Amino acid sequence: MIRSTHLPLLITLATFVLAYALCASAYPAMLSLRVVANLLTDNAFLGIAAVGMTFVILSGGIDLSIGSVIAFTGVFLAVILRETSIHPLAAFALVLLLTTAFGTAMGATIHYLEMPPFIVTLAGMFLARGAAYVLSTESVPITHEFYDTLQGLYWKIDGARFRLIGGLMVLTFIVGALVAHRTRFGQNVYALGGGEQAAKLMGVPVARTTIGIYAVSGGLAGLSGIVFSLYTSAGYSLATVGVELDAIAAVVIGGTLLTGGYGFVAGTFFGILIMGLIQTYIVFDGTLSSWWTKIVIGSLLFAFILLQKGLTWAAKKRAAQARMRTATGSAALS
Amino acid sequence: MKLKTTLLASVIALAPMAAMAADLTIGFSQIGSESGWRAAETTVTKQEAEKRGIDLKFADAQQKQENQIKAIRSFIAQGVDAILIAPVVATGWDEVLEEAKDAEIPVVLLDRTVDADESLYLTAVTSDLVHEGEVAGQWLVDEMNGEDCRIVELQGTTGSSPAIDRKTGFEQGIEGHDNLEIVRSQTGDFTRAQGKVVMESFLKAEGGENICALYAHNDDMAVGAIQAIKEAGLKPGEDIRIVAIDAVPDAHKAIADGEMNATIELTPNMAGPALDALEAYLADGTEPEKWIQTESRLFTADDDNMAIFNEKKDLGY
Amino acid sequence: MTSQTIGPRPSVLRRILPQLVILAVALALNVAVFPEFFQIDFRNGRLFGNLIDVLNRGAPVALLCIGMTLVIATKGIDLSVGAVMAIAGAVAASVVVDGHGWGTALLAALAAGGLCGLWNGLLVAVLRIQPIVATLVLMVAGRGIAQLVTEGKILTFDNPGLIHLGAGTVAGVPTPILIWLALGALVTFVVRKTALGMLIEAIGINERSSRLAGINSRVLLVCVYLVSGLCAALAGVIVAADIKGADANNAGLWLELDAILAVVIGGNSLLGGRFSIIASLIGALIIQSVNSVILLSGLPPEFNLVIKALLILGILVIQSPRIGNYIYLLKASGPQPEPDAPASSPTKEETAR
Amino acid sequence: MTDTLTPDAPVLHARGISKFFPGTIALDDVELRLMPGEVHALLGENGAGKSTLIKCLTGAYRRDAGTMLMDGQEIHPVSTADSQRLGIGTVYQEVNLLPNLTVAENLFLGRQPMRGGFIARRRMNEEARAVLAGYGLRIDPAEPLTAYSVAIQQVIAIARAVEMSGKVLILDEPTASLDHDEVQLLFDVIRQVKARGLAVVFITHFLDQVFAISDRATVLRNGRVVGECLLAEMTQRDVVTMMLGRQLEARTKARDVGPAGKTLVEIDDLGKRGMMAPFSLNIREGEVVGLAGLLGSGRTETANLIFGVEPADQGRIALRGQDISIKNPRDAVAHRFALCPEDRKIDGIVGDLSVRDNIILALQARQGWMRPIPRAKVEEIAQSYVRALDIRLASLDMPIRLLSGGNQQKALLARWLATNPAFLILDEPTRGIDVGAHAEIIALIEQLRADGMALLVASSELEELVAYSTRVVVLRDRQQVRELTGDQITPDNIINAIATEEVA
Repeated sequence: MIRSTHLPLLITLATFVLAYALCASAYPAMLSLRVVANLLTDNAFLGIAAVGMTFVILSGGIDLSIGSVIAFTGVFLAVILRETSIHPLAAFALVLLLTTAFGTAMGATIHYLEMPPFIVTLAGMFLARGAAYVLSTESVPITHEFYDTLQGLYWKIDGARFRLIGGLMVLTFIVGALVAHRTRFGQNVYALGGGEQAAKLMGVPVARTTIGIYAVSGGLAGLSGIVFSLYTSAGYSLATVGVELDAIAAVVIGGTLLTGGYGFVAGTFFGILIMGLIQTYIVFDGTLSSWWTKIVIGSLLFAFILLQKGLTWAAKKRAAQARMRTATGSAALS
Repeated sequence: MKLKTTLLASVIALAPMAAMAADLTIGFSQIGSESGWRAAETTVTKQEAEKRGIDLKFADAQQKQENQIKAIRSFIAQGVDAILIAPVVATGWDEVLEEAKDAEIPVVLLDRTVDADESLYLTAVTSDLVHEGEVAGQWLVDEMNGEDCRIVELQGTTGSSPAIDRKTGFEQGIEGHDNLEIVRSQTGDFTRAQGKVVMESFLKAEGGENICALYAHNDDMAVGAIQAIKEAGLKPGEDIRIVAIDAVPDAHKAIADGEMNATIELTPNMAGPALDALEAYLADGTEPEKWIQTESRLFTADDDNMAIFNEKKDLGY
Repeated sequence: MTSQTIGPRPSVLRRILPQLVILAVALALNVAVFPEFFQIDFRNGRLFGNLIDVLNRGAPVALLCIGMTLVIATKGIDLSVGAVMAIAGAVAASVVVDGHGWGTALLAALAAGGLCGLWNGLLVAVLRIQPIVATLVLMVAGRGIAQLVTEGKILTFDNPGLIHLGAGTVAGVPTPILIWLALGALVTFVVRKTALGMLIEAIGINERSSRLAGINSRVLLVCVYLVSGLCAALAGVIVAADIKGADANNAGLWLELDAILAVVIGGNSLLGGRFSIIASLIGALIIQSVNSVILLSGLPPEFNLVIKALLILGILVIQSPRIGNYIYLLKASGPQPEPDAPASSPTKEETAR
Repeated sequence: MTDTLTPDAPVLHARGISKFFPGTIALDDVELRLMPGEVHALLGENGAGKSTLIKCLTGAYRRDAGTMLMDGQEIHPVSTADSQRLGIGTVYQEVNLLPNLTVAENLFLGRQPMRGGFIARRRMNEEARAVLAGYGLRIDPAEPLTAYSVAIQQVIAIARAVEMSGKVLILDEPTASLDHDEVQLLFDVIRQVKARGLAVVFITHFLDQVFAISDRATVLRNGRVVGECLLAEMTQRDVVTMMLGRQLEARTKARDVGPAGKTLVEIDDLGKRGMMAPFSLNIREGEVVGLAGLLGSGRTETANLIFGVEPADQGRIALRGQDISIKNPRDAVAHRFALCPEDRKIDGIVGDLSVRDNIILALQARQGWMRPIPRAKVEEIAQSYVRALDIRLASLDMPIRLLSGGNQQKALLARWLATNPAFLILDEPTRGIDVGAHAEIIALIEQLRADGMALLVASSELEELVAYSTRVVVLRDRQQVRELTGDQITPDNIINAIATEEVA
C-alpha cells in the first residue's frame, strides 16, 4: 500500500522519469548506457556526501563544511601518499578517522555549546579548507599503483564504464537508507528532526545522536573525499568549492524538508540524478553561455521547489479533508 | 559505372572537407567566466569556431573540475568530433582522457597543460606561466639596474596554478639580484577589489615610500592596486613601479596613462592554433607538436598602448 | 536586552558590551602585529590609516548585515545578497557606461536590488518557501544575471560621481564609511523609533500569533527582504565604484556568509526574535579587524583561512549561550536574580512555569 | 471513587524534596507517597510547585534536597530517559510524541524490536497493534501519528509510558485538550493501568475529573504540601479550600440578562468548503453567545472564520448594519473585533517578547508601525491591565513564556481589551488554567457583558457556558444544530442538542 508519507519520494521519482524522458526526446543519445554510467560515476562523490547531508538535514541541522572536508581529504591523502610509504588503505582509514573526528567535534560544539549548526559548520568550512591550504596549495597528483588498480575496476558495456566509485555511491545510499529507516540511530535522527524537546522527553539520547549525525556527515564527507581522489587521482585544496550547496540542493530536490523530520535517503539519490541530468542536458545543448548556465540552473532549482511546494500543498489539502472526515466521524461515534 | 566510381571516389575524398565545412562538432569545456581574460578567451574561441564553420558545444564548468570532467564525459556520450579543454587544474584527467581516447576523440588542451600521459591528448596550446613570471622579473631587474628595490607581490588565488607558476617564475627572474627583495606577498584572489584592499594594507604595513615595485599575478589586481596607491597620495608607475601579467585592455590603458610600467601578454587566442591543428589532424592525420606555445610578449610604455587598447577592448575582456 | 521603543529602555550599552569587548580584543591583536595600527594621517586630502581601512573595507559587510539582521530577526536568512551586490554593481556600471548620470545609475541599481529583495520576499512570504531555499535560487542565478548585464566583462567606467561613492571622501572621510554609518543609523532609528522593530521581532518569534494579533506579517516579511535587497544593492554599488568597474563574477562572492557571521557575532539568534543592528555592525567590524590582522601579520596566504576560522570559532564559543549561562550563573550567585537570559536561549523547557 | 486501603509500602516515596531557584524557593520539604494501584491526584494552583515537583521526579531538574525511594531503593534520576528506565513514565499535555513518525515508531522509539541488527518493522507494527489493542485502540500503527485525533495520540503516549516504565505513570494535564467523551476514553485507559498495579499521578485543573478517577490527592500550595487526603472523604469544596487557602465564593448564576443592546454583528451564511458549513449568527451588544459542541464540531472553525484567520469563501458579515469584508485578522482588528485563540502557545503568546510588548501588540498592530504608542502610554496600559486582571509577574520586562498558563491567558485578554474591542471572541478562555484564574476570567466575561461588549465564547465546559451565556449555539459536525435561549440553557439541553441527529 502506498502511504501518504511516501508521497514526496514518489514525486521525486516521477520528476526524474519525466525529466529523463524530456531530455531523451530532445537528444536521443541521452538514452545511451554511457550517459547512465556517467551519471553514476560523475556524481559518486557528491552522492556520498549528500547521504551524510540527508542525515543532517533530517535532524533539522545543516552542514556547510563538507565541500572543504572533501578537499582536505584529497590533499591529505595525496600528501601522505607522497611523503610516506603507507598503504592507501591505511591512509583511507586514517583520513576517515580524522574527518569523523572533525564531524564529531562540530557535533559536540553544536550540542554542548548550543550553537547553531549553520555557524559552527561555517567555521568548520573555513577550518577544513584552511587546513588543506596549509598542507599544500598546489595540486598534488597521486601516483600509487593501488589507485590504478582501483581505477581499473569497472564493468564495461557498449563503451559505458560502470566504475567502482559509482557502485560505492549506490552502496552508500543503500546502507544510508537502511540506517535511516531500520536502525535506532536512524529513528533517533527522525525524532530529533520532529522536535528536539519531544525527542528528549521520549528518552532519545540527544547528545549522542546529534554528535553521531555530524560524525556520520564528516565521515561520509571523508569517504566522498576518498572517492574524489580516486576520481581525479589528485588532491587539490581548491577542489569542490561550494559542493555543500549542491548537496543541499540535491537533498531538497529529493524531497527532504530543510526543517527536518521528513524525507528519505532514497529521495536524495534521485535528487542527485536529477541534478546530474540537468547538467548533462546543458552540456548536450552546448549553446548556453556561462551566465545563462547559472540562470538556467537557478530557474530549474526554482521550478523543482515550486513543483514540490505545489504537490505538498495538494497533499496537505487532501489530508486536511481526510482529517475533517475522521473528525466528524469520531464525533458521530461518540 | 566508371562515372559512378569517380563520383564515389570524389565523394570519399571530399568527405573530410565536407565534415569540416559543416558537420564538425567540437565540444569546448571552459573553466568559467571568473575573469575578464577568461571571458575574452571564450569570445575568441567562439569567433574562431564560427569562422571555420564549426559547431561549437560550449560548456561552462563554474570553476569546478568535476563539472569539466562531467562535460567531457557528456561530449563523449554525445559523440563529438573533438574536444577542447581549458583545464582548471593540472591533475586528475587521466581517466576521462582515456575514455576519450577509447572513443577516438582527439583532445586539445587550451592555456594550461595537464599532468597526464602525452598520448592522451593531441596537443596543448598554452603559454608558459613560469616564463611569464620570469619575463616580469627580468623586466624589473633591467629596470632597477642594480638599485635597491623592495617589492610587494599580489598573488593569484591561493593554490591556483597561475599563482604558483607566476610566483615561481618571478622568483627565478630576480634570482641572483640581491638588490631586489620581495618584502610582502599576499593573495589578491585575481580580483580588482582584493587587489586594492591588499595593496592598501601593504602601503600601511610597509609605508608607501618604502615600496619600490609591485608585481601582480594579473592585471586586474594591478588595476585595483593602482587605485590604492593613488588614494595613498603616491604616483603609481613612478613612486611604485608596477608590472603584471595578462595584457588586458585596461592594463594597456594604464600604461598609456603612465600609471603602470609593464605587462606580459597572455593571448586569449588559444583556440585559433588549436583549431588549426585539429583541422589538419582530422583532415589527413597530421600529428601536431605536443606543445604549441603562445608568445609571452612584454608590453611597456614604448608600445602604442592606446592602439592596442582600442583593438582589444571589444574582445569581451 | 535589545533596545526597544516600548517600555523603559534597558541599556543599549549592556546589550552590545560583549561585542565591544571582542572588537577591542581584535583591534588589540592588530596593534600587536602592527604597532602603528591606530596612527591616522591626513594625506592627499583624505584620512589615511589602518583604522580607517577597517571602517572603509568593512562597509560592504556592514551594509549587508543591516538588512541581514532584519531578515534573521524574522527567522529568515538571505543567501542571495552577494549575488544581488553583483547585479546592482553591474546595473550601475552599465547605466553610466550608457552615458547616464551617477544619480540615475544609483537609482537603477537600487531598483534592481529592490526587485531582487521583492522576489525573495514574495517567495518567502507568499509562496511560503523556506528562506534558505528561496534565497538559494537567486544566489545561484543572480551572478548569472549580473554577467548577463555585463556580458561577462569587467565593465569599467570613469563617471566621477559614481566613483565618489566607493572611492571618494567627504571632508577627508571615505564615502563608504559615511554611507554605512548613515544607513545603519537611519535603519536603527526607523526600526526603534517606530513600532517596526517590535513587530519584526514578534513575527520572528511567533508568526502565527503575530498574524492573529493583526500584524500584517506578509507585508513586513516582504519589506525586510526588500530592505536586505536595497542594502545589498548599495553595497554592490560601493564595491563597483571602489574599483571603477563591475566585476560580476567576483563582486560580493561569499560575502553573504560574512554578513550572516557578522549578525551572529553581533549576538543575534539565527532562530529569530530580538535583534540589535548596532551589535551586528560591530560584528562586521570585528570580522574586518580579523581580516586586517591577517593582512598586517604578513603570514603567507595559506594560513588566512585557518586563522580566520580559529578566531571566529573563539569568538563564537565565548558568545555561546551555554557559556553565557555559565557566566551568568557565576554572577547570579548573588541575591539579585534577573530574568535576563539571552533571547536566543532555547532552554524553554527548563524555565519554571 | 474506589476506596483505597493504603497498602503497606509505597512504590515511590519522595521525602523532603526541596528545589531553589535564584530568589525563590520552588519546593520546600515536599513529601509524596505513591502506592501501587492507585490514582494519585497532585493538586494546586499554578505556581504551587506541581510542575517543579514533577520535573524533580522525572529528573528534568536536580533536586536540591530530599530523597526519592523507589521500592525502598534510593534513586537519583538525572534525565527523563533515566527516570524512564527507573520506572517513572510521564505524559505531558503537549509535546508528547513526534508528529513526523508513525504510531508504532512513536510507541517503540528507543526500544524497537531488533532482528539481525536492524529494526524489525513488521514485528514492531504487529506488537504495536497488540499493545494498543490492550488499551482498546484498533488503529493501523503504520500510519503517521497525525492521522489520529489528539485523544488517541494521548492514549498512545500513555501506552508508551506504561510499556517503557511500568511502575509510576505521571499524567501532566492529559485531558486539557480533550472533550468529554475523549476524557472517558482516557479514564478507561487509566483504570486499566491502575489495575495493572501502577501508581498513577494525575494532574489536572478539572476537579470533576479528579474526583471521578482519583483515589488520593496531595495538595500543594506555595511550594509546600498542605495535605494528603483520601478523596472519598472529601468534597470538592474542601479541596478547593485547601488549594486556595480561602473559601471560593460560589459562582453566581446571574441569569438576569440586562436589556439586550442593539444588534452589533450579523453573520449570514458564512462558511468555507471543506471546513465549516455555512452558518448565521447575530450578536447584540451586552450579550454573551456561547458556542457549545464537541471537539472538532466546529467551535474553533467558527471563531477562525469570523476573525478571518481562514478566509470564508461564502456569506457576509455586517457590523452595525454595514457590510464589512474580513479577509484576514488585520481586517477584523480594524473593525474592533478581537479573538483570544484556543491554542495559547501557538496562536497566542509571542514567547520571547516581554509581557508589556505582548499586551500592546494588537493595539500597536492596529495603529500601524508608523505610529508607535508612546512609552509612557504603553506603561500605563500595561500596568492598568496587570492590576485589573491581577496578572502575577515579577516584572513587565520578563518574557511572557515565563508566566504561568493562567497569567499568559490574562495577558492575552489584556492584549485584546487594550484594543477596546466592540466584539470579543474567546476560544476556550479557561482551558488549562488554575481554579483561581478560572473564576476571575468568568467574572471578567460577566463584567464585559455588563459593560455592553458583545462576546462570543467557545468552550467545552458546559457548566461554564451555562453560567455566563445569554444564548448558546450548539455545533455538531461543523454545522449549527440548535440555538438555546433563556431558561433553555442547561447542560442537559446542550448535551441533548449535541446528541440528537437532526439539524435545526
